[in-house]
Amino acid sequence: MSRNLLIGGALSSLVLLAALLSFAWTPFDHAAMDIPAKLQPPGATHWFGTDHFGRDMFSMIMVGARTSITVALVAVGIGIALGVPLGLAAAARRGSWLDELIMRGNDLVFAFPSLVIAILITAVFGAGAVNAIIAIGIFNIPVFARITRGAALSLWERDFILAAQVAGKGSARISAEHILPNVLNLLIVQGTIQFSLAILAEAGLSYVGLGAQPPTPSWGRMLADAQTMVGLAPHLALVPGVAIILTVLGLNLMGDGLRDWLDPRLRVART
Amino acid sequence: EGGITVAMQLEPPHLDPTSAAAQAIDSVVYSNIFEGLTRFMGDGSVVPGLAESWEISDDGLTYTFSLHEGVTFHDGTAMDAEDVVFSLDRARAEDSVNAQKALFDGIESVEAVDPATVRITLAEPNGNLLFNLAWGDAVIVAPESIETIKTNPVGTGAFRFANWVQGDRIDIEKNPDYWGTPAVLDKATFKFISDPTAAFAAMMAEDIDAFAGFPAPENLPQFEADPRFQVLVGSTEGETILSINNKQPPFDDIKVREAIAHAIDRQAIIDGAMFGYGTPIGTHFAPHNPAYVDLTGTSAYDPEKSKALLAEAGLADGFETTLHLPPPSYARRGGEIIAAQLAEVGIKAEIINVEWAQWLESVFRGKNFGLTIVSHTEPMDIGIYARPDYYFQYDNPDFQALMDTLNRTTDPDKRTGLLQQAQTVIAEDFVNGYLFQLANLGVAKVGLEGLWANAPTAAIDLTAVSWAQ
Amino acid sequence: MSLLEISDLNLSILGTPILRDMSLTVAPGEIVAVTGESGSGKSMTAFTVMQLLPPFARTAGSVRLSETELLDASEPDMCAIRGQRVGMVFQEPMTALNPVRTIGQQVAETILVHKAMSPDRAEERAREVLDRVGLPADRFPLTRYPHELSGGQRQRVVIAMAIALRPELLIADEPTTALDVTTQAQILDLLKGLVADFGMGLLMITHDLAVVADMADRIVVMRHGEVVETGPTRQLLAAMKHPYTRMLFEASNHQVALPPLPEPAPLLEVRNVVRDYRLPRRKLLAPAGHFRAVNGVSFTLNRGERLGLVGESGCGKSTLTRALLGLEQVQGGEILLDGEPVFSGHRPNLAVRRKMQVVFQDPFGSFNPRHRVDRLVTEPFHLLDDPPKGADRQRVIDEALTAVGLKPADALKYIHEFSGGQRQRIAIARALIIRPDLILFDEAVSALDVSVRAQILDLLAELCAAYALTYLFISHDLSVVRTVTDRVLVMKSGEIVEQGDTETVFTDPQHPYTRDLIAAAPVLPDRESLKRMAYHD
Amino acid sequence: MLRYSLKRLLSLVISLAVASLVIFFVIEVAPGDPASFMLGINAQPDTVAALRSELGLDVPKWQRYLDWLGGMLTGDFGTSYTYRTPVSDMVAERVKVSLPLALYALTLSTALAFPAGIYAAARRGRPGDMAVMGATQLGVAIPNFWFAMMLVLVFAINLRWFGAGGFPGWDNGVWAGLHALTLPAISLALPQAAILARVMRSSLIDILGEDFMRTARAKGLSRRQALWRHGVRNALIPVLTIIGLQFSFLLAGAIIIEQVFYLPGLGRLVFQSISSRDLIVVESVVMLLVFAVIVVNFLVDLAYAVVDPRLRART
Ligand SMILES: Nc1ncnc2c1ncn2[C@@H]1O[C@H](COP(=O)(O)OP(=O)(O)OP(=O)(O)O)[C@@H](O)[C@H]1O
Ligand SMILES: Nc1ncnc2c1ncn2[C@@H]1O[C@H](COP(=O)(O)OP(=O)(O)OP(=O)(O)O)[C@@H](O)[C@H]1O
Ligand SMILES: [Mg+2]
Ligand SMILES: [Mg+2]
Repeated sequence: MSRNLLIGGALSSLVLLAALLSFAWTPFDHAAMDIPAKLQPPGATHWFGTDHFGRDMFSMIMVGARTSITVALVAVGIGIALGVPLGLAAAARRGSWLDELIMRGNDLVFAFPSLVIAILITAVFGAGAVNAIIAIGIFNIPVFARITRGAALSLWERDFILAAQVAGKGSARISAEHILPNVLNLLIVQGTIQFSLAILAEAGLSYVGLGAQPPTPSWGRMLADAQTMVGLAPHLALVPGVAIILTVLGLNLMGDGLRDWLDPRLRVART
Repeated sequence: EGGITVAMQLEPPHLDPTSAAAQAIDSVVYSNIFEGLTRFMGDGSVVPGLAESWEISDDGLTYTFSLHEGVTFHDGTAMDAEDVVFSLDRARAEDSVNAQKALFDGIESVEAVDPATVRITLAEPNGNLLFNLAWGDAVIVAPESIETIKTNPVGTGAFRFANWVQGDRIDIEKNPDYWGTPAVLDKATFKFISDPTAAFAAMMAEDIDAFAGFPAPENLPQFEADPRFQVLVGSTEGETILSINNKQPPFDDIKVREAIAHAIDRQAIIDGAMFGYGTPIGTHFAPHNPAYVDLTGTSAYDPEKSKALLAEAGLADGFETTLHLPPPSYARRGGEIIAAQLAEVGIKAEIINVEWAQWLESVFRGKNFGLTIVSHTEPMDIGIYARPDYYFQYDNPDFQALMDTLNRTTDPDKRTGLLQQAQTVIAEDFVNGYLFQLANLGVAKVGLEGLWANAPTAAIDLTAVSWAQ
Repeated sequence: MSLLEISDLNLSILGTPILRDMSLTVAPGEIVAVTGESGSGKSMTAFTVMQLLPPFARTAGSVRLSETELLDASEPDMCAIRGQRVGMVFQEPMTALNPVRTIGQQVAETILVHKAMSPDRAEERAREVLDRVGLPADRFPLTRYPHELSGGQRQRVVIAMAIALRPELLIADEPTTALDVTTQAQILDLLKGLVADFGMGLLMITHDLAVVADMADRIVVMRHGEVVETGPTRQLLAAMKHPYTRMLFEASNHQVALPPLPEPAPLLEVRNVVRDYRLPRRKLLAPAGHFRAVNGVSFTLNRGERLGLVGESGCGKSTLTRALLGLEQVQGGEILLDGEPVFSGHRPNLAVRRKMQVVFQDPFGSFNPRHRVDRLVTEPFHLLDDPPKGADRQRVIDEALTAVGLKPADALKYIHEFSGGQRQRIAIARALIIRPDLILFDEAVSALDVSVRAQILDLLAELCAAYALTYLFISHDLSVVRTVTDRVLVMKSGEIVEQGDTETVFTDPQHPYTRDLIAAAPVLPDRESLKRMAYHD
Repeated sequence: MLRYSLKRLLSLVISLAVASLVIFFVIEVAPGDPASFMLGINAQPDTVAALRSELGLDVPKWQRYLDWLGGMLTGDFGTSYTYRTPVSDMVAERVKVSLPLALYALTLSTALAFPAGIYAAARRGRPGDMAVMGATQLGVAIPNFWFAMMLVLVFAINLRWFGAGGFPGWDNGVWAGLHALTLPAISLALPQAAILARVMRSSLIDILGEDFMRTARAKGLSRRQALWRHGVRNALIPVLTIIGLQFSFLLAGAIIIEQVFYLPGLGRLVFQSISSRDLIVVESVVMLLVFAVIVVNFLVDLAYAVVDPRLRART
């Protein structure tokens, strides 16, 4: 196991652990305000200090991890659940109108400026975690469709697929039995990377106020709240900023590590 | 130096104050470019503007205004009675798109008696007419330039419009032919900085000379501590309230509304959301107004009482509602605090952040909300409580009668009495949660003089601004 | 005096020894062939000379080029030597050229990088060498890109690059393995001519003993990184002191005995089959073009018969295979198995499909790496209405694996745990498991080492005896086809140009193409004649 | 080539048509009415109705769609509801900021990424590579708005080397304009550079393993020479794709950065217009951005053909 995988895995599990632990325990109630105690620097009582309402930043970071992970997980899940079958179908019917349709559709989604559309979606359907998930999820579909199709296409050229065809198996069955398991590694690796991108996207959306709504803590919104106070209390911006960076870093390292570990020959489009 | 750069948060959509509600328009053009027959001063008083003087008939139905002589528009054409008739008729017309068309309700006719005299006839007496005519929505515009007013406003003010870089700034320059006391500054630039961080950074970096309506109160102590800057704290006409949908159960029960009132800790909100800037209010009235009554005691913070009231109303376990929050930070931050405070007494208010357009559609027009926070910045607007179709849907015939009487009353003392009575009625009916009077926060470089500290209306009046020697 | 002298060379990569006490010499004008099975260290020897070893390689011993000790040479010195004093040609012509630069640029680069000539002169020289390797200016201007050339032509460009500066030594690592026999013969001729013209030393690496026997002045036989035997070609082949050399020789020439043919009864009937590939439109409104990969092919395969199909790369062999399997619709003609069409309506006829199985060329790509052997070999059960289950299934698997010389326990392994030869056995097991009437072998032994190939051919013969197999054996390797088939079809550009009894076709080819093909194929002389020749020397 | 270009052009037109439909109808669903928004809370219903008809909002949706589409085909993007100026003028004004910003950022990111990626690939597995890769991992992980905040804090507020934001306009000189765009460009460029450097490196490493690189070495090229003469151009193909994607991202995705530096760019125009329900501006700008992305992709495809002769032949 590579160093990347080790460091990445450790960072990611740390974040995941914090998120899971927050269901059972946080040092303080993350929503409890104590306005006289606002903007306290990190210290013995409040490990990461308090925010502008006197809430405990450590607790908020823990619960915020939950928000980030949930949003990112579901968004990537949408991308996989819809993108992978599309990619498999396109590869199975390569060269046909279906393939063409799916790929053109992909290009079209790619052509939309994602952030602008995300803002539009949340503006139209209201700000909130669910709509943030949808907005991020939509742009994950073509990513997975494309890499699934790419990998599946080269698999369809392989002799073992021909052998399966000789055994009388139809393309749906071959896709499920032979293609999917062989693109799984690639999907896991890409999934990790998309996951980290989704965390960044969620932070961005929350930063402009379109992500999870208060009182649910969200790292991006914590940053937005902090931005006018960096001069007064730098920890307000540093703590969530570092949380985002470490999480994304951890996931990316893990993705790289997984790729090397699962299959050194995998090619992953990191865009 | 002969010029300044003043920043404000929002960019005006266009520059016609008579066809949009956007306060940013008034901020730029009020008194600087456009003037009305009367005008507001920085302390909120109404004084003569383009009208030198006026006479009111005994029955209070006819106002005869004498205009200043020798006033010209920036394009060189003369400003005379015909322009006044044109401006006011345009604002009251059937197809008018004046956002405050109600200001002109009750005007029967506007006539030019001679080039320097205008007569306004009313259907019934209106004690507010001179006040109403001071609004930015009632300024005098020139018919010749009305086509291009939105992008190239031509007024009579001490400054004239020079240039607009959309998304960035508007430049105005001194009007050398001004009829009154000329401006001291040769030119001025309004810069639009919507982001609070950017506002702070721009001020700190001295990219700008002043910021009117500074959006981040938390940064003011830093400016105070910095010898380069002065902080101007004044008041606005903005009563910031937690509006309650009075028709929506359970808010139709006064006990529930009272419970909400007692659940709110105003000082915590002022400290938490506004970093201490703002005056607590107990009713819908500006504290700086002589007629103000301090009713904060009526709705003092008392969560226990609040819970008891809820229990009395049969809601011992609390209830769920929505809290719609428009974009300004007083609402967004205040809302978070209020939601937390309501949660303490068992009321679960789901926060729904909305943009203004959405707020107008679903909350204001659709009345589809439980609670919302908004600052009512129109001066002297207690009259909205007499409109049962107004979005918080307060329908009290007694109060409506009271307002009727008030409108017909011109005697100042009687008016004060009536106003105080009105304030008490709504406070005791707990129509809304009354939070605080929005502070007018400004930051300027040391040495800049003559800026308004208060904001009786949305205006950044630069006519008297100058740099100290 | 020798040009290249390798003595006691030891090479290890990350601690694994690759070459052990390796020695050889090449004199000017001499062709030395290094041969041996896959992985014996042939290529590593070449890379050591070039000093282009993978990272973490350690060398000891001596590699001298004339007076220069290459193992001690600095990297800049090596850069000066490579291309100028030593040229190298690689196996894969398709990928050995930079796809984004013209052939002229790439040939001239050898000259320019050594600052041997002015750019204008370099271009002239590039032209000259390209002419010399058989790429005349009128058909192959310098501005051509590699993708515009065939494999053989590309190999000529690579050779041109290697000889542009008339190096003293040319190293060729399997220069013809990827090419057709006819092209191979041309390239080998070219190399021989160059050695004769320029007096270069040629270190030729090949696993093909027939090529070695034909070309080399001296032979070096390697196994597991060691030289097992070396000497002048004729003597070495005549004596073959080392058993490994003998084994190689025998395996290369391996003959199997097929059981006699039963009475002819048609099993597979192919009539006038045409297979067109649609080409992308050249112009927007022009009709789409067609490429006829299989053109009017007809033949009959009798039950119990072993039929061969030979032809150059791209002549349509695999396309025909797919058509026979009913995987693709044909554009004309009919294919009947047991009197029934393999393709009915617009879909494959599964009832017929279950009577056929196939074994592919690439032992590494024919299996899903994620499945165990038992699942892999039972994949054809999908064709059966009532596949064996439970213990029955187990028994069938055991039987199939045993039949191909594997153990029943292998059923639980994954495919990566097997060698190439074992994988081909598994492929055969998979083909056998539903006892098909017909098996198609598409280049089934082409990727294997000679010794392994010999074993698989033996297995085939055994299976023929045990199960009375009927098969179509597709290969470009004439010697293999000659021994495992009764009858042979010769295919060229999608058409069958000649068919007949295997021995008859090989000894008395009728069609000029068949004659070319047979003439171009290098053949190993038999041992008796070798001994005689050595004796006469 | 012609056939290829025509085919691409056709799919481009279809994409645009579909995009216009999607954009128009998604945006029109948005709750909120521009007329009410402009007139505020005291406006009377008849005033709002008057403004709606003045803005042309009272005609059916599909007709507005056709008008809008037809207008765009003739270069008329309509008139902004709130600003009452032609959308094309507004857009032209904003493009003057967004386009230079995108190009500036792209230049910076390419200038950073190419050497870094090539350096790392050439030094694969060695400390230099690890350092570069570590840095890029960090670069990818940093949210650009956070980075922007930090840049402002350090360079605008503390050091005062740069203004905190705003854009003086190109009339005040190219230098002043570039100076104002420097911090935004850096904050946009850094994460992009990190991605680009990674792509450059991995693509180059792939190429380094190709047979023709060995051929080049056998000719006598040094490692460096082989890398530059044969590696870089071949590695450019995936890199070009990313550059294309990044350009479109930079053009539209700068919203948040434009917000932080209060730059009057396209992104902020969209943001403002969404909040004021100036739908026609939103529709036109989004359409324009989609158009830009599609055109950029088209150009990238053509650029491939320049880089790779195999594509030239196939097309
Ligand atoms: N890059 C490498 N790292 C480690 N070991 C290697 C590397 N390349 C080759 N080897 C090992 O070195 C040995 C000799 O390989 P080499 O390529 O010289 O064989 P060869 O005789 O050329 O075989 P073939 O006929 O298949 O080309 C093999 O065991 C191989 O596994
Ligand atoms: N999908 C396809 N589309 C167009 N042409 C094709 C396609 N597949 C194969 N061809 C062409 O058809 C011809 C026959 O191909 P086929 O694969 O049958 O050759 P082959 O004889 O099996 O060659 P090899 O020995 O290299 O496997 C070739 O010229 C090839 O380029
Ligand atoms: Mg080799
Ligand atoms: Mg083939």
